[in-house]
Amino acid sequence: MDNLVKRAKELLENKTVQVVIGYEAGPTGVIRPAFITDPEKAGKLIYNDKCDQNLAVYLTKKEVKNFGKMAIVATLPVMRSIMMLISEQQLFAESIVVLGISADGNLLDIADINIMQGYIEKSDLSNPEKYKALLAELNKLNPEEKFAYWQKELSKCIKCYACRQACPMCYCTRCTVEVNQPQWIPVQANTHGNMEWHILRAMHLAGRCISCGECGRACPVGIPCHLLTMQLTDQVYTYFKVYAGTSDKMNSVLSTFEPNDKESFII
Amino acid sequence: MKFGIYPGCSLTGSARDYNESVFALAEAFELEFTQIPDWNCCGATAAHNLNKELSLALPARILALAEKNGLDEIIVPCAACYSRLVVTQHELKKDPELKNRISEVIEMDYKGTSRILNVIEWIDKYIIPQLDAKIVNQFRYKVACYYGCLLVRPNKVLNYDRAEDPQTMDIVMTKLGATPIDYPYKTECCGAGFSISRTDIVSKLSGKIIEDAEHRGADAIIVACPMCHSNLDMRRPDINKYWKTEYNIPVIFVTQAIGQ
Amino acid sequence: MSDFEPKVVAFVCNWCTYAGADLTGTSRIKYASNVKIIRFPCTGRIDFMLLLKAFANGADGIIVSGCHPNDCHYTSGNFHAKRRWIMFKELMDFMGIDMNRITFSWVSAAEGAKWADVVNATVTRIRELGPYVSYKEMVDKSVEEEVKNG
Amino acid sequence: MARIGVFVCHCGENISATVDCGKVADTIGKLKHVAYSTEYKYMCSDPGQTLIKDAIREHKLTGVVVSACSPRMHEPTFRKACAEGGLNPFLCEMANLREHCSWVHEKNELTTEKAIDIIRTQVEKVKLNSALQPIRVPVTKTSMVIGGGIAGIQAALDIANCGHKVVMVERSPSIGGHMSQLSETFPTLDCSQCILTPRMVEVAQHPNITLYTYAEVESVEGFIGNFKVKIRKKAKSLDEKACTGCGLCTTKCPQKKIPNEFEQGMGMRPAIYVPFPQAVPNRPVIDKEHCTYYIKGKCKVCEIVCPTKAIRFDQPDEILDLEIGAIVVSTGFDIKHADFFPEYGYGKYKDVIDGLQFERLASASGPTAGAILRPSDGQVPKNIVFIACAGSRDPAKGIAYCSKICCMYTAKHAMLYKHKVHEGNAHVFYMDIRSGGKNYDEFVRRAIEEDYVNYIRGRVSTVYERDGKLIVKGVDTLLGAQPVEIVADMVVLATAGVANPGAEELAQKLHVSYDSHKFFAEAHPKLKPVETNTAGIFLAGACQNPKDIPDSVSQASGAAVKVAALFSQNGLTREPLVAFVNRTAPPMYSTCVGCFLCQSVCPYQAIEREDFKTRDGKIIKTVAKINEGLCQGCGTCVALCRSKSIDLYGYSNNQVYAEVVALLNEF
Repeated sequence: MDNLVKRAKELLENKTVQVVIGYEAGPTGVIRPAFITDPEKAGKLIYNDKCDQNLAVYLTKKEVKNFGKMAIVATLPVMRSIMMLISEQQLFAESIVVLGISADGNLLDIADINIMQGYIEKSDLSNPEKYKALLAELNKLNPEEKFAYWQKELSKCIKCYACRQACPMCYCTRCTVEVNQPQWIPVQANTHGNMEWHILRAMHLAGRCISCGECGRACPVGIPCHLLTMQLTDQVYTYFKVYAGTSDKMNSVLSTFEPNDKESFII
Repeated sequence: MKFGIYPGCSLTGSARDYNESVFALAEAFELEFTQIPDWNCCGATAAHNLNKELSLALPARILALAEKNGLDEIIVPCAACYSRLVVTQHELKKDPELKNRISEVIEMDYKGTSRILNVIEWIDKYIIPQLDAKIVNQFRYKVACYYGCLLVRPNKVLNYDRAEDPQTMDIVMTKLGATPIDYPYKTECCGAGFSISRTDIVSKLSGKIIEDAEHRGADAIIVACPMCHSNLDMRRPDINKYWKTEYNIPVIFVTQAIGQ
Repeated sequence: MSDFEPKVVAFVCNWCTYAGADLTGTSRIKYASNVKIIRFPCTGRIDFMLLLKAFANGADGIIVSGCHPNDCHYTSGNFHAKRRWIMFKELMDFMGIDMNRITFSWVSAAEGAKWADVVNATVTRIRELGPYVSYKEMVDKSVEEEVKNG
Repeated sequence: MARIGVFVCHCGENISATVDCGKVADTIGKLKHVAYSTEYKYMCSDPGQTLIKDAIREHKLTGVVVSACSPRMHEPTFRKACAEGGLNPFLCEMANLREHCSWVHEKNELTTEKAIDIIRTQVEKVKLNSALQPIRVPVTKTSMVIGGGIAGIQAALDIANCGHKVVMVERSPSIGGHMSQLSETFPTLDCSQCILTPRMVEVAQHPNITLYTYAEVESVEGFIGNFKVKIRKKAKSLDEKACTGCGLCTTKCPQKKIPNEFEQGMGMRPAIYVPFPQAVPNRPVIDKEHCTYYIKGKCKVCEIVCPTKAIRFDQPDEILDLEIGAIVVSTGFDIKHADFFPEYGYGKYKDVIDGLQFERLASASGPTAGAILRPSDGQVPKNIVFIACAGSRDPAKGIAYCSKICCMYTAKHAMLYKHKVHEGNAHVFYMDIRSGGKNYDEFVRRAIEEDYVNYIRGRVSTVYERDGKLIVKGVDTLLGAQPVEIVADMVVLATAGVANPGAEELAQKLHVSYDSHKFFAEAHPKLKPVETNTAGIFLAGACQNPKDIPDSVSQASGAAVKVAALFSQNGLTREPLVAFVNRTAPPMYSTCVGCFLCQSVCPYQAIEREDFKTRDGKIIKTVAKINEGLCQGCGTCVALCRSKSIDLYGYSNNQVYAEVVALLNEF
């Protein structure tokens, strides 16, 4: 990834950006996010197939934004997150430089949003292969089995909200769970409240989830909560023929409509 | 670029001249054809009046064969075959269930991916761009472009040209150097399938088509359909007898006009 | 289960279904008294969380009803609602929450008879399904969990 | 501490016949926070209302639940009563015991229990109600009428005569619209110009009307009573004050071969021109696209000949900023033009013309001074064919609707032709004759019976030229689908009425809906035919759908009344049941995170942006803000908002949540 380092260094040296968000190897070799502000330290940046965290989550964080203009190492999910964040006015196209990474790990030349859009449109936007099998399996269960499965999984939830913190689309400064007038979601962690929380989260991401799977990876107790949003991603495509994060002018599925939207259950 | 060609029955029979001129053009313009192997009847004109599934299965088999042989584009010179093939593609695209049923009937996988070109589209797309380099004699005649019924109808399905006062053949002929006349009989009925059974009707209807072209001083009637050709040309003695006339305006296929 | 009387909550819009239910009344058409109505300005106002809250508070069935497409008093609230319910239904189906317990309908201000039909059909169906035991059990267990965990 | 009063109505026996009202009142009276509970035969009667008013004072009630009929029936009544009793009217709710309980259930325990549940739910809700004040919106008492055709003229005059200011904006150099082009009008055959011109002059001279011709609406912002409008006054290249309208320039202009729009291209005009002799204002404009000076940089003949030196070649467009309280849109319609009917040879044969062209031929002030002469050779056509429904009611042409005016004007055309060419034959091909209207069908019958117009029920398949004649091939469906062939000298197509070019763009500027044909959409097809879905913007005339003159004028007067009603008070009072975005202390300012997804769900464009800035003007945060003047309170944004930063007065999150809990739990 010499190209990446070279480009990052360049951007910092000529002051195009003030920070490069990327990946580095920590002391124990674990991949972790890196925020490079010094061109001399650009060499720390790495990219390999273990770099799977969706870095776009940092683009809306005040601490990172305070550096100034940002460059970000962006795989497809990151690029799609960026599109969503721009569409939802959380990010300005001119305040970031995208260091795109292709599916085979090479640095892409993403000069502007249009080029990024072109790249995204060419890519496979459905849920990643590795999750499809489990999704299909779950979809095969009968309702009782499904309910039992999710009860079991969600009973483990400790309401740490790591799924929320890891998600680039969960950028609200105040989440519904923090509302207590009324108390929409119980404060305590219990199966029922946990379920309500995860339904709420999935619904809020309907048509906005870009299938990065970060929520599931972030969960300390291993709840496959990413499957909830991914299921809706599939459904959004089935019903409305759109994938999130394909343009910087996305119309969110739940804030728009077509008069002839089809459903079969309303009598 | 490899094209498939579906000749259909006419081109191997009464419209041999059409067939030969299409192949001659292809050779002159270095366009390679592959005849769809083991092709069958397209079903025109009887099948769709008798049995809907049969009328779709016949063309579907042809299209499936084309797909199997990797022919992305098929040229269909006969307007009736063209119409049947396009209608089938349209119907099966609209109704996936029907598509599956037909696939079962023809015992072949039908995807509907081939692009079907009529002869005018084919000329416009592949011949015209090379025309300047290859043309020997400009076709400098006044012509009546006769489209007949099947080339542009049903308009919603074909999505080709416009049903009333179509223009594509006029444009192609202009590019060949001809002067198309203002011709109101472009899509009037020639008598079509009555060719054999009721020659009197054919004589009456085709006679009007010829009369107007002659009256307007056309040197030739240009057609792109074997049926039109046979009614206007082969039935000429009957027409002249019916109308007590002596029309002798030639009727030629658009492909022949290029090769002239 | 023969004496089971289901609790059904209806979330309806003010302009069509609420008015339609008024018409059921003025037409003196009888329907099951298990249904109780909550009035909203528009189906667009109905938060999906309220449906979950209804189940959590012991509802056995739910009716969500508003203006037919193109008839919304606010022109498009019901269209947005429709998309919301499509997503909600798919999520519920995926999680095994029983969507047979929720009736989504369009009932106009002129469809007093339809309202009675919607209510009766829903109540009959819920009666057959019985109380929503699995959801109630989860809620009750959760309360216990809480007590246990202090 | 809430002190709720509950008033259970018997409604005669309407409620008490199936609900045990005494038990209901007793049970409710025992609830926490219920300070007073009673029953009465007729709560809506005077004594009933007095009961409420007295109880409010006596028991210091903080909320009232009237348990009676549907709130859709009597909510205003009881809210008013509460206000008179000294309680904020929005602290009153109704429990619907009649339509939703007593009338639809049998008399039994369950019904009474349900009544109790319904009331309990409303008690819980009303505890969370807030005292609200009606929203007052100021109103600028100046209206704008867009489009100066007959509808616009009528609306402007009606509003102006009510004593309110009107700004009229007309795109072309003169007002008058299509009506000024017409020869005579059905069903009376009186001259269009004769009845229209006095109105045009009245507009120009009315002290309350400001007329801007050759001007277009650039942008519209704001909301009912408070629109901010920018108007572009296109440069006429003329000092209008200096110009006397003598017309010398128009006669001397060397550029004379420009197709005259007013004559539908059947006459020519110079580059500096007055569209027609009776134009208002009667001042010329320079058509920059065709003016030799603007094209080649020299000529200036008009400047040289002008006796008052009024020509201004360097005049720029002018942008006017106006404050407007209400808008009437009356931009009219257009008809389908060439290339739409290749089969009818329209655009190909000179003697196939459209209805408006025929109007000009028949008009005494037209290019032929009223003689019906065919455009190709100036001969009088002996055989003329009129084709009704040329495009209309023809889904294959993309127009499924009826253009409404064609049946009548075709009959008129045929009549005018017969009156002018006595020996001529007029044929009309039609699908159906739609002549609903006062004296309309009589008019068509006159054409057929007195003027011997040959009406043929059937469509025309093709029109073609042969030996200088037009051959019209059609069918007579009343003669058993017999083919008909008419050798005609001239063919007149009653082409479909369509939306004006630019209608879509204007609708978007105004935030008004439009249909798939780009006609402006009314707020309700039956009960709000004049209103649009944007409050304060009204429709008049054919911009909504093709209409004849009487319909346009009636609708214009309707729109004018809507404007006058709006202006009859100093401000607007609106129910305060609107949405609001919360505000918190800095540095958060609001829990709204500014995703603005709510903007796209709002049907009323009521959601605006509010910037919070530092002292030196740097934006810290941008959040959503509801414009109370525009919000109608549907609450779709409330349910959408992920951070629950939007709420709705009257149906707040707290209230509806409490209702759900109360409905299902007994406590």
